[in-house]
Amino acid sequence: MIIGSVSEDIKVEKRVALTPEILKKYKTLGLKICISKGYASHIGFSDSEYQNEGVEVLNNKEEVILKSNILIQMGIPSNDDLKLLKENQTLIGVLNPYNNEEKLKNLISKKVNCFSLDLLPRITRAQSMDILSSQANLAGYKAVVDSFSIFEKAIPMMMTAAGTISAAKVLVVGAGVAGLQAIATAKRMGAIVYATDVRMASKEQVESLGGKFLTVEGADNLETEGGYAKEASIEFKKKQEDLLKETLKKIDVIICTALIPGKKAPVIIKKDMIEEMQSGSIIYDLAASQGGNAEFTKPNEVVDYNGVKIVGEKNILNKLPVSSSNLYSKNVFNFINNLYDKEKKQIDLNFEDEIIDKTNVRFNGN
Amino acid sequence: MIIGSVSEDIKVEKRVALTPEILKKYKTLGLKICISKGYASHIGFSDSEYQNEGVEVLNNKEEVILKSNILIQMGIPSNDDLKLLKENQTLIGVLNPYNNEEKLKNLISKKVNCFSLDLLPRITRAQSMDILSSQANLAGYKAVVDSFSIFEKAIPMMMTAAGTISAAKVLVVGAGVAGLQAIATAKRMGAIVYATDVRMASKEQVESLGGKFLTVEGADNLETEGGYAKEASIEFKKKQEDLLKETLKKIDVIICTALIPGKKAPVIIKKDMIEEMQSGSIIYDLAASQGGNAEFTKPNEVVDYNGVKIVGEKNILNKLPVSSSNLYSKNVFNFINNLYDKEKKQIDLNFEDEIIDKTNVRFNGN
Amino acid sequence: MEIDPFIFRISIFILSIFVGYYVVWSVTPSLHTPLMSVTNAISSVIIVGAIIAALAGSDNEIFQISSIFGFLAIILAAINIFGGFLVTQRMLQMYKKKKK
Amino acid sequence: MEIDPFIFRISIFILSIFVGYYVVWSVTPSLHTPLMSVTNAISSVIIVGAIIAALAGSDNEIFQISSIFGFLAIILAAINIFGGFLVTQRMLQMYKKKKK
Amino acid sequence: MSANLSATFYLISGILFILALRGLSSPETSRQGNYFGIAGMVIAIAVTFLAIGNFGLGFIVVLIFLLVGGSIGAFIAFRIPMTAMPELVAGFHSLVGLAAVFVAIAAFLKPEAFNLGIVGNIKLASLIEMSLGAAIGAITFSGSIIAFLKLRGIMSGAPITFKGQHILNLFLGILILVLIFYLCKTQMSNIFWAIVIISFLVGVLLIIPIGGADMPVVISMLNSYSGWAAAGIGFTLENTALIITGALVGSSGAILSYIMCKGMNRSFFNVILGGWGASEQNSTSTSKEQKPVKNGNADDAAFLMKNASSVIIVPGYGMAVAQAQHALREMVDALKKNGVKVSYAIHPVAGRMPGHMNVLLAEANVPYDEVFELEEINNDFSNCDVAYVIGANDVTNPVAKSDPQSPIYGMPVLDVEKSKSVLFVKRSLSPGYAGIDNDLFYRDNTLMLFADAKKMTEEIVKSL
Amino acid sequence: MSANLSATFYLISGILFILALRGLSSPETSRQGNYFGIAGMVIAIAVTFLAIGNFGLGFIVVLIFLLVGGSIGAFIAFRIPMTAMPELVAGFHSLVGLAAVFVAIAAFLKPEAFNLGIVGNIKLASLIEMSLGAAIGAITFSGSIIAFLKLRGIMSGAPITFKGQHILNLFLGILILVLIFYLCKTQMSNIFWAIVIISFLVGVLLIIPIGGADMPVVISMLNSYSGWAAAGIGFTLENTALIITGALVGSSGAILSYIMCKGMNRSFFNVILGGWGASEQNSTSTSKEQKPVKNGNADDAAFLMKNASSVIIVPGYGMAVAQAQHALREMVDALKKNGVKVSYAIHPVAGRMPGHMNVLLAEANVPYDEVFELEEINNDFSNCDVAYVIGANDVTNPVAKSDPQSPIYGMPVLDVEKSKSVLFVKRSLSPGYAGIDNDLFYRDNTLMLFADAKKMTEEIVKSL
Ligand SMILES: NC(=O)c1ccc[n+]([C@@H]2O[C@H](COP(=O)([O-])OP(=O)(O)OC[C@H]3O[C@@H](n4cnc5c(N)ncnc54)[C@H](OP(=O)(O)O)[C@@H]3O)[C@@H](O)[C@H]2O)c1
Ligand SMILES: NC(=O)c1ccc[n+]([C@@H]2O[C@H](COP(=O)([O-])OP(=O)(O)OC[C@H]3O[C@@H](n4cnc5c(N)ncnc54)[C@H](OP(=O)(O)O)[C@@H]3O)[C@@H](O)[C@H]2O)c1
Ligand SMILES: NC(=O)c1ccc[n+]([C@@H]2O[C@H](COP(=O)([O-])OP(=O)(O)OC[C@H]3O[C@@H](n4cnc5c(N)ncnc54)[C@H](O)[C@@H]3O)[C@@H](O)[C@H]2O)c1
Ligand SMILES: NC(=O)c1ccc[n+]([C@@H]2O[C@H](COP(=O)([O-])OP(=O)(O)OC[C@H]3O[C@@H](n4cnc5c(N)ncnc54)[C@H](O)[C@@H]3O)[C@@H](O)[C@H]2O)c1
Repeated sequence: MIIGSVSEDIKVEKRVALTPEILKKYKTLGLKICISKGYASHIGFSDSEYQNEGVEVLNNKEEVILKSNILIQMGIPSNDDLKLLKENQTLIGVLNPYNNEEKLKNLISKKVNCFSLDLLPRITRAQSMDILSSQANLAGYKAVVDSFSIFEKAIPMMMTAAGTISAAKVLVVGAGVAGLQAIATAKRMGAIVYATDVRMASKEQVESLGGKFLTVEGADNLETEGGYAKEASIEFKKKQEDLLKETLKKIDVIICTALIPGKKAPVIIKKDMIEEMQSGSIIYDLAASQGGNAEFTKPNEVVDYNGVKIVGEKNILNKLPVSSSNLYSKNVFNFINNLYDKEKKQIDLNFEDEIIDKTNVRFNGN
Repeated sequence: MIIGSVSEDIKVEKRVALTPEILKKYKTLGLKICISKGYASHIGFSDSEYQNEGVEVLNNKEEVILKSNILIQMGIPSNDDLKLLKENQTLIGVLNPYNNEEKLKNLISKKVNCFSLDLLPRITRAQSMDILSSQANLAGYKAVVDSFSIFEKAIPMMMTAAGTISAAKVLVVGAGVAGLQAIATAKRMGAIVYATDVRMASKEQVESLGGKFLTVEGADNLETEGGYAKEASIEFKKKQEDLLKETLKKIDVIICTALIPGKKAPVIIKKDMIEEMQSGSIIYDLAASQGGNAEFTKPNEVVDYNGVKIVGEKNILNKLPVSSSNLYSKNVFNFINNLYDKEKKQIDLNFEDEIIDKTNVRFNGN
Repeated sequence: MEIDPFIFRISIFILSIFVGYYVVWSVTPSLHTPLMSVTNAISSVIIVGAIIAALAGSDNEIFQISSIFGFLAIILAAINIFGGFLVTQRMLQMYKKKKK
Repeated sequence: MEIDPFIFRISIFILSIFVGYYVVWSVTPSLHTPLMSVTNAISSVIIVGAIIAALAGSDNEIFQISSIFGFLAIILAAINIFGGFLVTQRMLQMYKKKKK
Repeated sequence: MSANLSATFYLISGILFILALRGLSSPETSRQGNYFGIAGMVIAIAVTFLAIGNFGLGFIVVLIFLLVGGSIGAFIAFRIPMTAMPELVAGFHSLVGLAAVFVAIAAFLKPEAFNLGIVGNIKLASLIEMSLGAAIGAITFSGSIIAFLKLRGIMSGAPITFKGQHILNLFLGILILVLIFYLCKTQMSNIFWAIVIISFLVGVLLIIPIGGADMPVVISMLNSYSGWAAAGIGFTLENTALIITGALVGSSGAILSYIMCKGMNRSFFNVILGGWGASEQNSTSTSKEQKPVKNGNADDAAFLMKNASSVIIVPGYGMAVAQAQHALREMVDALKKNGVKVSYAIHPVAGRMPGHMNVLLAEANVPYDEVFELEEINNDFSNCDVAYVIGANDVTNPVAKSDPQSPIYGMPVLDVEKSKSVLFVKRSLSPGYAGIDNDLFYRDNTLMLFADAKKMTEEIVKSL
Repeated sequence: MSANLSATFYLISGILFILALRGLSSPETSRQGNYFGIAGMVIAIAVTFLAIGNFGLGFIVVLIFLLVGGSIGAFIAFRIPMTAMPELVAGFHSLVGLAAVFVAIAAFLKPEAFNLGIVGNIKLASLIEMSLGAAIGAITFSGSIIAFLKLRGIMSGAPITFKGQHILNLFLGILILVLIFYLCKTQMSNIFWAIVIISFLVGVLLIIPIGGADMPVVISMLNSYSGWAAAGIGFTLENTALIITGALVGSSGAILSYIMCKGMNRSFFNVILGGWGASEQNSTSTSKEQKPVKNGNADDAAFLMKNASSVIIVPGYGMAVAQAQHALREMVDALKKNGVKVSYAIHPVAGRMPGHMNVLLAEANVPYDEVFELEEINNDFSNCDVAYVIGANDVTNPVAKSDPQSPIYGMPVLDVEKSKSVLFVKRSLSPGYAGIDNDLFYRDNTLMLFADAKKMTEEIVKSL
């Protein structure tokens, strides 16, 4: 069996699905690999690095797509590329079925097996393939590093002969995977970190990282069975607003990570709150692509509102492409490892397996 | 007595010599203050913030210069502004006498008292006015935050379900004030930090921050009595090179801070060393304005050499203007506090005082 | 002015109680089990009484009823003495720091 | 089978040594000074001997030379007893935790 | 041998016993302590022979008995598995108790031999002493037997309680005292026998209501009893060695059981008066604590780790919750000072976010080269002496390897169970994130340290 | 009063003394311990009166003497300043020693009164005992006098040594033994007097070579001597209370001096044999240690801070070098648990880079609101009980406020000297960055804790 991967459109996506680190592991599975020329050179991995590990570097994307049994990508390929796919080929990536329904229906009708890793169930066994975790984790880290680099003051407390710089106060909205890593990173830098979330379990988690949890009093636990958040009640939202408004007066940097799966991101940082903030503060909105947690967030833009900078980052991991690609390739490998039947040397569409079943893209139950 | 300060050329200098924080202290000395319009609005301090503390905001720079007895600035004012200064006025700032000899001689001949704070002796009593320390400290911090934000990998070690990200390795060249803060900051973020310096005392200091000191064997202690570095011998340089070349293979980020007062910065990271470095690595050169510690450093440019990014930052504190202005104004205040005679309500040119004597700009002994 | 030896014995008794009290407080908890086993072994000094009982009277009386109790007591105590000390020894062997 | 009382006394002596040994090991260092002063006070039980010496013989003998030594010893020991215990008391007062 | 000389030697033997106990106070001197004990015993026995001065037939018979008993003892000592230590000690206690009873009986039957008067007219003090000795000996005997049976598993470890138990015990105790009084008055041998028999009964009654978990305390208490019995006999025989040793063993045993109660956080009186408190506890805790766990304290943990040659630390979410990273680092430092090799094993999903453990360990300045990921270190567990699992749970759960039904099946886990001993620091037996029970808690080589992770680690540092 | 009864009471009084010492083992029970001691003493005296049974003139005279002595003692006890404690104890010792000598003399002069035979034919054992008692008592007396004089400053604290000192001491010691032997043989009173006089001399010779710093050890040793003397007399008088107490005091004093030596890192034998080691040390260390510093250990520090109501921590470069921040945080946590208010005072230039201390404290997770800059906290020192200065030096140096010549003149410094006690943790008396001596080390309210900052802090945590 041959695994293939072609260059992404590096204007929107710098990450790749195959990094040199993982190649050895594919070899042990007995899989061949081919990639298109200049596949990852934009992030410092030269073709020769791949060739050294036995990867075939083909001249253009078409060759790769035609040759491979499994095509692994980061995002969904362009329409041109998709046209080349045919029966029994398998496509694995973050296909985002809700936004790409048309394209995918097309593929499915061609009997191409499509697996979208964003559909992965959050079960223990799937942790090693969990791209949401691996990528959100890095996003949380990077959001902090980036916002601190934009911020015009120093973060940690410094008592010096020329006076004291007091520690910056950071608020993390949403303490999921990204939020927790953001808390940890900000804490490391010496910031005073606050966090808020709708799930009760996150309080202990925030505190386990040295953050302070802003508890909305009388709040229900808005956690689904899968560990995700439910949409909050109006009453809850009101209480959360009041609490935040008070807190925000002293906050220097806000990192937004609150998401509700399958819905628009909740708008948590409202206009009136932003007006209370000090000039020079930063709102770094990781939820930008889902609409943002702050009122003025615009994806991939920096909005200046009364001196408060609102940074809407759509794909922050483009700023950390090496680490994120490494983790993503590992996730994909683990997924293929589960999918591939070493005896029969082919993929095994065992829909009894929750992981395979849930990630397989089907519409209306087909 | 009236203290004045006019806007700097914000294209090259974003810092200011007077921030709202310090105004109260001037008041207690009984000094009046005037500034020019829009003085610090570019860093978020509105004129009204100053006015609230009793500062007179004048419409243009001329008025300020004419009105004030002491003019405090960050850098040396423009020629136009300097022309307005006349006998018995005092100018305080970082005047950089070696580069601005012409201008200053002119002023001195007009009997303008010029004090350049970069000439401050490094004695204990002067610590609170020591702008080199206060600014270098922030520079060291910012260099790390900035380079980490540019770096395409994550810094801290993370063992995750999708594999391990190993900790980044950072080398700090020169463990003076900036270097030590860089070590501390990088260490905080979870990097493995190495440092090198020519002064023996710095070994203990580096270790006191959790860094690893690269000891050049058989090195003499190249420390002057003032605590600065002397230029190294050829033999020493050779040994240092060999040691660094070996180390650099695994280093991800280099922060350069090595300086020798009054001389060009030593070139420590040579071409052949850079060639050994991994693609994607960063060299962040704080010594850029003095020529740089790395071979390809260009001030205010990012040079890409074989995938290694060499960032030459000339005035990094423009990226951290608020904190650095706050500390600078405090330094200036402490200096004036020492200079000003509260009884006589005028400045007291007591040249017995080492601080006043050494900072006063005179050429050829006048 | 002769003092009844009983008073002396009581003194000795009480002082020994103090000694016992203090000795044990200073024992590290991990040695509690060996300590128990060694005190157990020591408490078989009762064998002294057993021997006296067994040998009371002349040789031809040795199988009198009282002597027989003595002999039985000797066996019991002897089991204890040997068993107790040896088992302690074995336990302490375990506590020996491994050579590295 | 009478045992010389001396043997008993030796036993008592030795056991007391053990008790003294252990008692002190468990004292916190900060109490060492009060400990010294209290043992000093205690060691003036020698007054018992002094009293016996002073009152040896009948009333009209009390100013005999040996009795005089007894009386002197009484004074010395008494100074010690009162002084020792009181000073200890004062010291311990200092160690009382302040009320907050 | 003169009475004075033998008294002196008995004193020496008593002192040797003190030194024996003193030696046990630290592992370094402990073996020496044991030798002191042996020396004391040899002297006591030898002096007894010399004092009697009869080296005829009787002496030889005694020697034979001694050797027979000794061989049996030695045989048991060598054969017994180390794990059966507690029941062995209990068994041995019963022997001492019975021996005390026998000696008392012998003295009662033939007081002349001991200089106590003659049958029917035994000295009052001696009579009191010997009946007390016999009674305590008998209680020790039957009590130890019950303890032995419970520990051996022959009898159920569950406390056996019935109404009026305490009143019955009290009544029997008073009865014994009354009988002793009458014995002194009438010198009737039947009363003596009655005392012995009732005492046997009391021993049984005292121990049956005490649960298996409290047995170590009970054994130590019985130890104490056997000491008092010996002291009683010592007074009868006017033997200093017996008095000293008896008092020593008596008080040390009592203190030891007190210390052990404190260590286990149990009330001394509840344990000793067995069943006082038990009735209330039973109802709530029986169903949950079906499977027995081994419960340790900081000292045990410190001891185990100090004497290990390699220790692997397995941190989990509980370490983060307790913010125990700094204390943990301290503990590791202390261990390293003791020459122990220590490494950290980080499971990829330990904690609640990727890299959770790394952040915390870095904060505590743990050098990166001591931190290993699962794949690097998993094989090392089989060569390691102690795995110190601090607030981790799911990531060690072997069910992930064995039970396809389990929600965590297929997750790689750290093979902590392969190390010689596993220490689990957590607050209770409750499960972790995945909500499933962890079989390791109940394993033989596991010691549970129930406490907040930070507190426990700090205490271990103190004990190191 | 019958001999048995009084013996019993003496026993009780001995036991009360044991309990007295036991009480001193912890601050909570210490006062209770003192009461036990008083009770024991009262019983011993009362029993003696009752045993003699003579309540005539003699009794009254004795009472008067008792009261006179008692008043003097009480007067001294109330008047003496607390700082003079060591010399007071030394003075008191001398009294006990002298009392022992007097009792021995009385017994020698009038043995009938004590049942020891008659003059010229005193029982052998008693004679040995009383001459030993007298000799030890005499040594205690003259030794204590010397110690008292040295401590009081009347005599120089410097060790007085001369060649052959040890040989002379040895010779005198043997001489005493030989004289005792002849005394037993001849019962000549002159020999007895000679023994007493030579012993006085020995006492002086033993103590003069010991330096002032070692005096606490010496006092405790003399304490021990006085105990042995009492025990000797106890044997003479066949008095259990004296024997028990003497042995108790004797052994506890000896152990105490051993413990104190260990605590001060001095060799026990060097101190006791005074001057053995001194000769070598002297040459090197005299010039430097001109000014005396108070030297403490972890236990002292722990005790002081535990009982403080507020503590201010002053970290400096030494904390960074030792990487003591984590241990420090632990210490503060422990203190806070004890209800002590703790804050950190950060000097603007503490360490070697701006914000040096902040980085490290943040690493150790010290909450920001416990960290204060100089201006915020400098006034709080005067209200604080203990300033814990850990590896800081220049930033506390008051010379910056007073001496315009000093290189650090004009730098604001932390006014640590205003707090009730100052603890300085550093490795030696060497100066800091500025290279100047710090006057605070020699202040009365300063206790120096010479050690690596991390080690010391860890030890304090252990003692808390
Ligand atoms: N790493 C990730 O990205 C991630 C994200 C989400 C979920 N997870 C899941 O989280 C789990 C991680 O495993 P784990 O072993 O680290 O944690 P765990 O299985 O959740 O176990 C943590 C244990 O720590 C104990 N604990 C809690 N607080 C404590 C305290 N203060 N002192 C002492 N013990 C304390 C708890 O027991 P007591 O209550 O008895 O004390 C609990 O059993 C895995 O199931 C993983 O799938 C991981
Ligand atoms: N903050 C800055 O930006 C900066 C920059 C340059 C210079 N300085 C200067 O540095 C000084 C700072 O004052 P400071 O009080 O923090 O430091 P300091 O005056 O230099 O004193 C540090 C003390 O720590 C002790 N020490 C060193 N290692 C130790 C260890 N492992 N354990 C215990 N003690 C240890 C040393 O005494 P022992 O050797 O006896 O142990 C030393 O006296 C000032 O003079 C300041 O002017 C500051
Ligand atoms: N079992 C596993 O293997 C596994 C793996 C990874 C993550 N998880 C769990 O999945 C859960 C979700 O993690 P995620 O990062 O993917 O979540 P997410 O990205 O969907 O959401 C981010 C966070 O935003 C919060 N949020 C939503 N609405 C909010 C509001 N109105 N106000 C404040 N906060 C709001 C959510 O509660 C969540 O914590 C977490 O509990 C995580 O621990 C489990
Ligand atoms: N006494 C005070 O009040 C005071 C205040 C601040 C700083 N200082 C001291 O002043 C000294 C200098 O500090 P600075 O930051 O201003 O120095 P700097 O900016 O002049 O130089 C930075 C560092 O580069 C090092 N360096 C020079 N040549 C080098 C080479 N070839 N290789 C490697 N390293 C080289 C220097 O040793 C110095 O540590 C330090 O010792 C500092 O502690 C003292």
